[in-house]
Amino acid sequence: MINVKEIFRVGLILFIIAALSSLLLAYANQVTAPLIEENTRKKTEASMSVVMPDADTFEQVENTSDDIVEAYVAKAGGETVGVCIVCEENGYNGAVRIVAGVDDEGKVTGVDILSHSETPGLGANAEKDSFKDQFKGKTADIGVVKSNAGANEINAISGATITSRAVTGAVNKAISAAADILEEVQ
Amino acid sequence: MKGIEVLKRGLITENPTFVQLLGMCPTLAVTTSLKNGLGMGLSATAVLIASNVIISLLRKLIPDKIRIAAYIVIIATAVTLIQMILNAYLPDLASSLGIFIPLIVVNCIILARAEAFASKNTVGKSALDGLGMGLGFTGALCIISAVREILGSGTIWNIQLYGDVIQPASIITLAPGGFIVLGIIIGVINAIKGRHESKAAGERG
Amino acid sequence: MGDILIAVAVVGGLGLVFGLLLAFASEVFAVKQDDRIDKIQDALPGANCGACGFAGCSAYAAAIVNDGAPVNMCSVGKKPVADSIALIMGVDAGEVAEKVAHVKCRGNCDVSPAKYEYVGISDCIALSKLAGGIKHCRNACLGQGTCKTVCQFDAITVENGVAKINEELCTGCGACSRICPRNVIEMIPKKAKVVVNCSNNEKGQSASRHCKSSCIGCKMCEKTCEHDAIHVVDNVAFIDYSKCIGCGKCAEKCPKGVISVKAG
Amino acid sequence: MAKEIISIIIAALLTENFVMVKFYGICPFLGVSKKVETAMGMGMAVTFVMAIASMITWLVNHFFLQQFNLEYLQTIAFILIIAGLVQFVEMFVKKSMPSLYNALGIYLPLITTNCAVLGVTLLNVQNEYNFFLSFLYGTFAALGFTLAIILMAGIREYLDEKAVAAPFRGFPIALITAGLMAIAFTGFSGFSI
Repeated sequence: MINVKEIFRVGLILFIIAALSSLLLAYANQVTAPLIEENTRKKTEASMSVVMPDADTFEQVENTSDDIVEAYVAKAGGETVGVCIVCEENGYNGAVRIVAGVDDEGKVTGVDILSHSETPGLGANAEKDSFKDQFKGKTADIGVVKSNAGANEINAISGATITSRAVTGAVNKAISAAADILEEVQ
Repeated sequence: MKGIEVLKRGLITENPTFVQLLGMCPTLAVTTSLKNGLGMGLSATAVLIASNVIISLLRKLIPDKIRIAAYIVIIATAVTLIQMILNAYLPDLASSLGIFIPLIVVNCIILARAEAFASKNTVGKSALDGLGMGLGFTGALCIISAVREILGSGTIWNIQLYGDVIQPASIITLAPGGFIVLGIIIGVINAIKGRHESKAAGERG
Repeated sequence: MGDILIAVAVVGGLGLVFGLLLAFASEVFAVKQDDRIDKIQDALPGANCGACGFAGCSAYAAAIVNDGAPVNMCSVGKKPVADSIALIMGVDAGEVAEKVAHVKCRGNCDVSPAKYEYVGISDCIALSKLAGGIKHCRNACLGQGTCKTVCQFDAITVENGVAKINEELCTGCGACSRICPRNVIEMIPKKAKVVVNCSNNEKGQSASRHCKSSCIGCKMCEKTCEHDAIHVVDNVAFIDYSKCIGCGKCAEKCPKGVISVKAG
Repeated sequence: MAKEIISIIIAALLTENFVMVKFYGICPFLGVSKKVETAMGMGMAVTFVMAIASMITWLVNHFFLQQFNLEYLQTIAFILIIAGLVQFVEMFVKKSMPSLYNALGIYLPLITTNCAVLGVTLLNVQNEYNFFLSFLYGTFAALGFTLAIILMAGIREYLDEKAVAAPFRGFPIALITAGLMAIAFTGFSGFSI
């Protein structure tokens, strides 16, 4: 009744297809993973010099909390001028990874978006300077409002409150982590 | 069927978006600006050609029972591979197209073409079909996204159109606007087509 | 290298598991007799017109195999299709009852003038909702050609405000008859010789006031017929084609010329 | 925990409704929403597939992919699981519920490319839900899809297409209807516990 041989033949073919596919992907991953990491590092470095224009070197230091992904101490001529924190927060469509620069007074020097998968045209507008530059000079516990931002508040991107909140949340995490790291370094 | 006809079918007569109504999810999700529409369309075209060719090559080897599973694995592999290669060697392009690529796996146009065309036709024709359908998809996305960008953001290709004079209707870029714009565009296309047909009929009669 | 092997093992393993599961399921859940349904579906014209009385060609195909529906119901494909289905099913095809659409109205613009000027969309259903239609007779063909748009075979034209069937092109699918808001299109046997060309069910006086070529329900035809085949029901003549022999005597007697004998 | 469960349910059903807000699963939503009965069938099929897919993908992800740092295989592994499941369901329905099978037609195999299914499995990973929450989110996201498709079918059943201008009959009017429904759904945004 039940054709065992046929069942195994079909099972085997799908096995071969799946195995070959994953073989190809695993190989491609091995080849490309270091390159991708290199690209990511380069991008992070480039972003860091944008958010912390005063610094010339960045030294990676140990993470002080699980909230953040990476932490760098920014130096200008050997002198510590601040820290750059890479951290993530879930946005509308997944993690939004940002790098934030915080100077030694706890003020934000700049924010840049490293990666995200927000809705193009809406949440993706977080990449625009007009949004990112709002964070400059802000201190801990930044708030998000729809319009007419106050002293320590920023205006949300229209139609993308969740993304705006995610970026702000990440920046807030970065600010509090930066305080700890600065304390340790000094 | 001639090659040209295969192409024309994808572009016009069986346009995947306006006629077959396939791949609606990415269509509605990314057509908020012209740049996105074009990016998604071209990425999907690349994957469509690749998957059509591979599936057409393997069409005699894959048993009927597992064909969908096999096709989708092949498509997912192609997509992941393209994503990896872009990320590694063309990081700039990857950062502008990156977000669309994972969406392509679940674009039903790709599986639909694999199932309806590539599994029954030769490699050359399947590649052409992929090209035609892909370009048809791209064209449709460009039309929809241009309309939505102009009305919803007041820009075209990120260039400001009317400055502060007119406040654009941002609902057009949100979910409801996506549905409504697409509905109206298809309606208009139907109307134009209807006029053509009745004209043709008039000439005949 | 080890990483690659694990990757292959995991995804390959998934492939193997699902491959086996699917192959096993396809054996266990195999649907019998499937191939005959497919074959019949291929043989059918695929117009999905519903003339057979089923939801579409595939529903008809399934009904033939599963419920023993007759093989000669497809009036679009006619005899050749019935023969090929009969061959698949191994039965005798028999005769296909061919039908043809017939418009039971001659109330064109000359004999039944318009009540008002209509400028709305060209659609009978829309028109029928506006003050009871454009003609005085509430049963008359509205002439906007909704039947024409549903006809897949280009068999209908609208002439002088009344739909006209091209019997050579008509396949008898009945789509027009179903869409017509006035029920003015009747499906009659293709062999029928005598037809009634009116469906006005008003009493004689108002009927003739509303349309010059209306049946007035005088029952002259009923009295003339020797085969009990024509009757006045609801003030309008109606032919029972199972009894009509096509002698045409009723048509000769009709004072309004509403009954006619088809040419050929 | 209870609060988290309730907020997941609200988000999945209303505020982040898969069809109306997130644009997942539009093809079956438009294709199989002409009759309430078939819409219900489609909704149930999707719910079944999504609930099971959520569980299996969680297990595979947790015990294999994360264990061996194979996150880059997520898409291919998940889609393979979904495709296998869908085809299994297809065969099962064909055998035991032929009328439902006829009604769902080409859309059943297309659940494979119903982005809602892949979307929910990837979202489960992203949100770091545990086994139970993954199952919950999968089920309620699918029920949200079912809700939207049944509402849509209800509207389309009563919609007298004869009264619609000819070029807009069929899909265009359905899309516009969906747009109006989506506006209604935006009314839920911000509703949370």
